[in-house]
Amino acid sequence: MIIFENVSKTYEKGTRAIKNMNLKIRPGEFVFVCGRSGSGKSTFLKLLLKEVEPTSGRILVDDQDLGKMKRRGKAVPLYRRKLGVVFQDFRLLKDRNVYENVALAQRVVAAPAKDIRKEVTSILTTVGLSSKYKSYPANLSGGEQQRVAIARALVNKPEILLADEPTGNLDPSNSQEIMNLLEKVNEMGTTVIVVTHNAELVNRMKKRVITMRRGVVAGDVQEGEYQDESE
Amino acid sequence: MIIFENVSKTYEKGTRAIKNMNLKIRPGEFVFVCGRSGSGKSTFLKLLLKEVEPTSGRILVDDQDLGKMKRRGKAVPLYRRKLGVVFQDFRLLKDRNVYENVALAQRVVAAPAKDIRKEVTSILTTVGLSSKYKSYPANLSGGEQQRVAIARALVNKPEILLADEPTGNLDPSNSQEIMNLLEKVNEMGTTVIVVTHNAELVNRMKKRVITMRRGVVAGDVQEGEYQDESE
Amino acid sequence: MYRKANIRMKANRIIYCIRQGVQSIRRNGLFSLASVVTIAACVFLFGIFFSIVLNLQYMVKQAESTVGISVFFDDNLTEDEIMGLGETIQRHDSVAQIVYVSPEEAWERYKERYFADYPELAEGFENDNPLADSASYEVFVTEVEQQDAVAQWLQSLPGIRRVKYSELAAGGLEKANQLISLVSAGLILILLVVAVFLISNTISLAYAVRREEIEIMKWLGATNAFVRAPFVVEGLMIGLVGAAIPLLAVFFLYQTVVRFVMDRFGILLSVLKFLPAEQVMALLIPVGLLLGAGIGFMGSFFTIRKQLKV
Amino acid sequence: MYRKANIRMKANRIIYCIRQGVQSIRRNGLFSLASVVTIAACVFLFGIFFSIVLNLQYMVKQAESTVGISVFFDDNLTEDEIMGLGETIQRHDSVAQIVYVSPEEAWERYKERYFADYPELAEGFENDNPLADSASYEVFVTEVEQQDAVAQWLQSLPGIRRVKYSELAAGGLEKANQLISLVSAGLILILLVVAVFLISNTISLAYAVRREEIEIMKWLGATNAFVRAPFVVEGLMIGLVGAAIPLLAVFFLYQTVVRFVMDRFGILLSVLKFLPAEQVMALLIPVGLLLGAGIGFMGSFFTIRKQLKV
Ligand SMILES: Nc1ncnc2c1ncn2[C@@H]1O[C@H](COP(=O)(O)OP(=O)(O)OP(=O)(O)O)[C@@H](O)[C@H]1O
Ligand SMILES: Nc1ncnc2c1ncn2[C@@H]1O[C@H](COP(=O)(O)OP(=O)(O)OP(=O)(O)O)[C@@H](O)[C@H]1O
Ligand SMILES: [Mg+2]
Ligand SMILES: [Mg+2]
Repeated sequence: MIIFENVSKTYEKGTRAIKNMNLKIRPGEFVFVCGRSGSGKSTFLKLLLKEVEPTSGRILVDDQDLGKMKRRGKAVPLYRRKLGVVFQDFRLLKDRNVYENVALAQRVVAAPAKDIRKEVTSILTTVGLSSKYKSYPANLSGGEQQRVAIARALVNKPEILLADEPTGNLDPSNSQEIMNLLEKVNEMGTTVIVVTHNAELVNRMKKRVITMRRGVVAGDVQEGEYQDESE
Repeated sequence: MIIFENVSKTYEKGTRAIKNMNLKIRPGEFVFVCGRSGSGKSTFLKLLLKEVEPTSGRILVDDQDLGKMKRRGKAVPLYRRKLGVVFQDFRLLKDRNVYENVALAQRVVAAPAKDIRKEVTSILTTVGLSSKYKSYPANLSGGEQQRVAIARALVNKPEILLADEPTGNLDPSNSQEIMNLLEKVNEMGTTVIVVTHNAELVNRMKKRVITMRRGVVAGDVQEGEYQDESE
Repeated sequence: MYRKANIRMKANRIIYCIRQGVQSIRRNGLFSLASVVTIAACVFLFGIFFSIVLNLQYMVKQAESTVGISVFFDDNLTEDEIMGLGETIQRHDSVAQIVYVSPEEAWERYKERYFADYPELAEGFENDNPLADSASYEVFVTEVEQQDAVAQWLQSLPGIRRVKYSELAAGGLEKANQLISLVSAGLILILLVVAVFLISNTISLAYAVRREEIEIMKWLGATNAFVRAPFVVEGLMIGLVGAAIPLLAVFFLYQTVVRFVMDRFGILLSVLKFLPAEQVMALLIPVGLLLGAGIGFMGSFFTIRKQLKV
Repeated sequence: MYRKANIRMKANRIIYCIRQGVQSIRRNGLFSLASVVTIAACVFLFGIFFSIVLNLQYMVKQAESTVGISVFFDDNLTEDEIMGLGETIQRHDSVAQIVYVSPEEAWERYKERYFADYPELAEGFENDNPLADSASYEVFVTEVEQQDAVAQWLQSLPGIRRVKYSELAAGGLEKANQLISLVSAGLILILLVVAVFLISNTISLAYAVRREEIEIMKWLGATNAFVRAPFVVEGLMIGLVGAAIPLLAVFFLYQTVVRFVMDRFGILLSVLKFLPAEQVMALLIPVGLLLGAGIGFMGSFFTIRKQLKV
């Protein structure tokens, strides 16, 4: 259960990215977050990841108050291991190849060595990169890098998946495949939160759609559609 | 006039990104390049920018043979000043703010100091970033960074515009605005080449569409549509 | 059973850390190289400097040991009494050695030293030793600092007419010794401070580049220990390698230079007594390696700690 | 008109470069600091070392000037002839100074030096100067290296019975001088090599980080000169700042240390003659600044050239 209570986030330079957000996401839900560029979608995910702290308000995940978690010690790492994150800018390690980038997520949680090989190979095949496992990020196309990021987020079978624009660099058929994958993961119990601009996909999948406008939740509809507001 | 004659590009690790490409793009054309992830679209643009060299074949731009241009000296810089490029991964300078990033393109061509301010301010307003001109790239949302990259590519009014996935991180209405901008630039004489996965946009705009498949030109249609081939 | 599994996990963990450390060095070739070069440069300068200081101190020690105290006896002392005195002196803690100088030896030495330029002066004394009563002991002390105390003690012994020693030479040597020690300590301190500066400098640079890597790991849920371990292993290895290379260089350089100086500047050999390379290295190698490993370890440990506040 | 516009463009260009250089230093705070620290550390060590060497050479020079040659005359020489000889000697190029020593002075000196320990020996000679015929000149040469040549030349002069000088002392000092020069040159060379290593190291690190920046500029159509200029200006400024700080530090350190040694080690003052700080700095400041600027300029110039092959 993810609960946002009156959460606001103002960045140092004074940009109010999130204003008074109230939100509940139940375990096992599939949620799209939509909205114009700069409306606060990535900030919403960064708050959940505890990458940034809210200026005010409270965030609860499975009854844990993120604001009360100490930076020192193991609390934050243990919490983060529940999450799988696809960053908007991928954030792959430049000095490790595709296999090592995905395996890192497993190493971090101290997965048994013999499982790592199997799981990593399997997820790379699923995203269609089994032939590129030895390549370094700099030598991949944009879409390939994005799929490595997706594989890394999924390899640990996280409780909650946060995906920021996971199909921004992918062609329609690849995008559809990734969405199918996310749906499958969701069916196996993972809470999935996807930020996207892809109206077609959103409309086709008939999931809960949260629409942000200038830091405010402007719409929250079950089986919703992409709302394009040219303000 | 851009001419590709039997161009092939094989990367060091043996990936054949472009195979035997033959192509002509007339001055003032507006061309979409589509295709699945990894089909060689970015490589095509990198060849035009002389960021990578073809393994074989010849590329002519305005009767200049890119292969014969010497790396040393001024030939390459002078050629590149004809181009405006939006990179798939933006490639903004992290240590300069939005204004300086865009102004850099003008400084490079030694534009008169008094023009720089005017032009940069004007293009930033066009892409909707006039209020963010002092921000650093790290403090911008994905879509905002993308628009800075677009502004930088356009500020010099280039002869040829190369845009790699310029709307991958933008919402539909922002995307439409950017496309309108590119169309306007095109009407004023610039050759525009846009790599995109956005089928809806491509279909709506009725321009020439080049479809790549595994490094090969699989389709080249005037007033074409996005061809999704799930192979 | 449980304990065994736990131990195996720990072992796995250590192996992973070491492997990551090694791979990290390979991956970050340029930065590892930079750190190695910096540590090597510092240890190299330290090594050269250290050898010079050791030798200077050794030379002063050598010079000190040649400064003796001459003890002359009362005219009426019998040979037995003189022997007894010798034994008393020999038993003193600060006395290293005593040598008996007979009147004949004293005169021979005297002529050699002072009449060499005016041989005509010596002729007047032929067959009539003017120093007939001047038998003496030459007393060598263990530490030049004790010179004064020993001289006073000797003066107080019964049967001793005169105690003679070069206060100036002894005092000068003692002061020179102090000065060299002080200046050396000062310079070594400066060198160490500069080294620490340079190395934390280089390591900060290297880590600034990898800040992104560290952040990403933390976002994936890595604990600080997990992130830190490979970096620290890396730092340790870089430190050891960075120290070993210049130590080797110093060893060969030292031998070459000593041999060269001995060949070319033989005339100075009475003043220049070099320590053998083995003796210098026996001290320098452990100090140098410890220095390198310490710097590498601490450098990476503290730099990474600063970066870990993500 | 055209030429004026051209000059204004050039001026604009230079101003832009300098401004970019300054901004670049601000933007890349950590890396600029790292480069400044490295250069400062190297110049600091160089400065300390340089002062020590200058002083050592100065001290040897001082010691040299106290070593004279004694010239004794044939028994039958008149005072006039002795005067004439003196003038001849004085006119020789390598002779700095000559001093006449009368027989009385010679005997006084002799007693002082050699009979101090055995006063009973001197008594035999009272009222009968055994050195009555031993008037002499003491000849001081300008360079200790000329000692031998001058001595031989003196020997060959008519009316001279004996020429006496301490070959050992002169030879030893000459050799010591050579050795110090050689060792200093060697150490300075080592220090410079280490410095160049360290600095190109730091600069490479700093530029590796900015490689992306350079690439982006080149993709925008920047010429090499456009990319390079701010970097080189930056390097030059970093070099100057990096050299100025330690020079100041060396100046104060030098004064403090000299004063301290003079206070505490007065007994060594006959051997330890220090150069005044101003004299050392007059040499060190231009050399140091040139070194810093040169290193900063060359370091950035060559490193950037390597990176510019995009
Ligand atoms: N680190 C930061 N410092 C200051 N302002 C920031 C920072 N990150 C984001 N912002 C600002 O906060 C606002 C919201 O940013 P956010 O990244 O959440 O937008 P977004 O909805 O993800 O947009 P996009 O679809 O373009 O990625 C933007 O105006 C952005 O400029
Ligand atoms: N520097 C490189 N070294 C080796 N292989 C590369 C390099 N860059 C790209 N490739 C490979 O070449 C192929 C084509 O890459 P390219 O970037 O042109 O694809 P793309 O059409 O732009 O794909 P996307 O839509 O995902 O960006 C891919 O398989 C990619 O892995
Ligand atoms: Mg975003
Ligand atoms: Mg691409």
